[in-house]
This record gives sequence, structure tokens and C-alpha cells, in this order.
Amino acid sequence: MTCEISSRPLSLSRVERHLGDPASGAVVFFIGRVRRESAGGRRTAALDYETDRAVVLARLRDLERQALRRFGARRVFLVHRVGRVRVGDASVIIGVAAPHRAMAFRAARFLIEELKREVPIWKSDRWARAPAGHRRRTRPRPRGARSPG
Amino acid sequence: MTCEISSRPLSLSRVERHLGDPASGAVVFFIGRVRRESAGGRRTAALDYETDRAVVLARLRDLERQALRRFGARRVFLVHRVGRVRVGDASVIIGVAAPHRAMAFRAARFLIEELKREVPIWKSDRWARAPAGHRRRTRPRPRGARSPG
Amino acid sequence: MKSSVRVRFFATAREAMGAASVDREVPASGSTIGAVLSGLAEEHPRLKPVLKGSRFVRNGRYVGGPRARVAPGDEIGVHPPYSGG
Amino acid sequence: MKSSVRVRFFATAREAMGAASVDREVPASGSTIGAVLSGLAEEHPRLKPVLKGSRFVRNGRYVGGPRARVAPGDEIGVHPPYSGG
Repeated sequence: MTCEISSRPLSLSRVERHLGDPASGAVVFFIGRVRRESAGGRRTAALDYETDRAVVLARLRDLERQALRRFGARRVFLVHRVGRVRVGDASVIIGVAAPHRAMAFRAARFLIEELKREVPIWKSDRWARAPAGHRRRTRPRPRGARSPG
Repeated sequence: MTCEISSRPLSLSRVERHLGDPASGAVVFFIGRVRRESAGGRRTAALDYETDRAVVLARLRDLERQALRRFGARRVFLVHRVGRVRVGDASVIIGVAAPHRAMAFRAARFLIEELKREVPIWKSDRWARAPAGHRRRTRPRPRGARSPG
Repeated sequence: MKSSVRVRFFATAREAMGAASVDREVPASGSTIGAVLSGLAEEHPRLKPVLKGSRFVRNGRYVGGPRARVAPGDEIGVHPPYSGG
Repeated sequence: MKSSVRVRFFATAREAMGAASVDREVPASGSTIGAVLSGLAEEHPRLKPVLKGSRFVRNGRYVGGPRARVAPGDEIGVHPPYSGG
């Protein structure tokens, strides 16, 4: 399996192990992480990711096939987290091994752009700490202006 | 230290540990690996890398500063191997953490291109296994046509 | 024998509906995705604008548009614009 | 007191010289990088084409060109085109 949806913390070294290939001189990884962001005195504590499990793996595999075919990549690994992901943690890791670096960079960039557009995954913000003087609250804000990466 | 020259195997997770930053939503790694290549019946067994230690770290740090300034990167880590590097092993790892993915991709690409052009590191090939019937030999070929990545 | 389709809602569609899924009766001869969702949107007005920007899935495959047929036992997914990464 | 500079050769420059470094006498009043290297290239003809595409370093800093001054005790590096990565 080179496309995964995981509710556990993502591991870069696990992705790296899938990309061994003596004919690939270049490996590019992209890691999307939940980043700290403030808005109106609130601060992101985490993002909640959900997905449609009936479709998501087929969509990821389709992207993988495109990267192999269109960019000459030789190995691709895609893993996206679901559930609550805290600030600083990875929500997505993409790894590409290719003979040359231009291919690997292009394929990795293609994959993250397409993943955001074409793969049924949604995030919603979890906010922490109201402005000083207000009580602490945590509530979803599904169409947040900010997106990691 | 975020720029290193190392004669030991490079560790991606070590680079990753330097790139923690809650304001960076995107991390891009580039790994250059020695790749298997054949020419005239010979096959690359390894590459030997040498450097001018009097200059190399200052040059790497200068690239790091440029990536931070020009591309809005927030963390950069560069490590290059010297000595003999076998097929499949990493010769260089570059890691960039930035608020957004476009910055991180651009900075990582810039760094590897500049590193190849502007940093005093040289490789030479070590070949293994002559064509069938000839005896095994290992000799340097300093201006090899092939370069990993 | 089932006589309904299950409609599953994600992200803003789920919030508009206040539910992750509903079952909806359809004739034994089948119906269309458009007809099923229009019926739901009449009962849940907040769903209507969400449907406009959404893609639809039937039994794990994207459908071409609202005229796609559905039969009892089918599962329909309503996908607002994606925001992963 | 030193009366020489040390010239260090890398990659193809080292192969052309057959040595990683040589020490070269210079006048106490100093000389130029160009003069030092021209002298070496006369003795080692294979070095000449390599010098054309090379950059030069004096005491850990790049120099502008062959007219850069050197003094006894300096260390000069000859850098053929880089090929790292």
C-alpha cells in the first residue's frame, strides 16, 4: 500500500522506507503541518480532518498513477491523516522518488495541489483560548480561511 | 548548526528534528542519492565526494541565508556527505520549513540548484564490475556524465 | 428488500443537514440523484447552496450530474469542495 | 618566517597536478595568484586548461581574479567547476 489514510501520527521514516530504489537519484518529500494561526484573538489548537472512506483511497491511487506516468516518478507514497491533528503535527506526507530532481519536484508539487483539489478530505478548525477575559471555548469553524501548507 | 559536511550516513529524521516550527505549515525535503548507472558495461558502485573545508561551510550558510531572506523560509537545514557514498545512499539532504508550500518548494529547489553550482564539492565515480569476461576493477572517473538528482 | 437510498453528508453539507446521513425512500423503479437531493433541500433550505458547489458519489464512484440514476439500496455521498492537505 | 604559499588542488586540478597540494616560493614582498599558478602550469602543462574554468580561494575567501595578491604563508585553493549534490 502506497496510499493511506491514517488516524495516527504520520511517520516520515516510514514513508522514506517505501522510496528505496537504486535507479532514483532524487527524492522529494512534502509535509503539510497544522500551523499556529490567530484570528480575532482566537488561536488554532488543532484541525479536524474527515474523509469519505468509500472514495478516498481510489482517488489517491489515481493521483499516484498520474505521478508515475506523467512525471517519470518511480516510487510514490501518499499518506493523509484524519481525525484531530494538533498544531505542529503532520496532516499529510507525500514522497516521490525519481531518476532526476526536476521530475521529483514536479511530481511532489503536482500531488499536493491535486490532493487539495481532487481528493475528498475536509478540514475544520478547532480554536483554543478566547481573547483575554472571555472563557475558553473550542468550536468548529469549517470553512477556515487558513489551510496548512 | 544547520549546515553540515559529514562523512557518515545522512539521517532524514535528524534533519526533520531541526525543522519544527509551529508557524511553518509546509516542509519540503530534497534527498540526492547515488544512483545505479551503467556505462560501457561498467556500473557505478559508489561516488567519492571531496570538498574544500576552508570554504564549504561558509558557502552553505550563505545559501541558507538567501533561502530565508528571498523565499520566506523559516528553517533550513543542509547536509552534504563527503568520502565514499554507495549506490542508494544519500549524498545530500536539504530541508526547508516555511509558512506556505510554494515558498518551501521554491526554496528547496533553489538550494539544490545553487549547491550544485556554487558550493565547493566535487564527485568522482567509482566503477564496479567490468563487462563479462574482464576482471573487476575500481577506478576514478572524475568528470562523470551522470550526477545523482 | 430495501426501499431507500442512504445519503451521506460531509463537512458543510453535514452541518447544513445537522446529520451525517439520512435514508430516503425511492420508488422500486429507481429515481435520480437530483430528485432525491432536491427533496432533501426543500426540507432543509440550508442544504441548497451547499449542493450547488458539491460533487456527488454513488456507491463509491463519482456521478456525472443530477440526472444520474439511483436505485433502492444505493449509497450517495454529497461532497462540498475539498480542503485537505 | 615562511617564504612560500601553499596551493591546494581539488578534483581535476589535483589529477592534473598529481598532488593535492604544493608549496611555492614567493618573494617576501608578495606576488599574485596568477603569477604563482602560471609558474605551476608551465611545469605541469595538464594544469593549464583546468585553471581556465577554475575559481580561486585565498585563505578561505574567493578572490576576484588572477591579479589578486598573495603573501608568504597564504593558502590558495584551486576550484574546478563544482559537481556536488
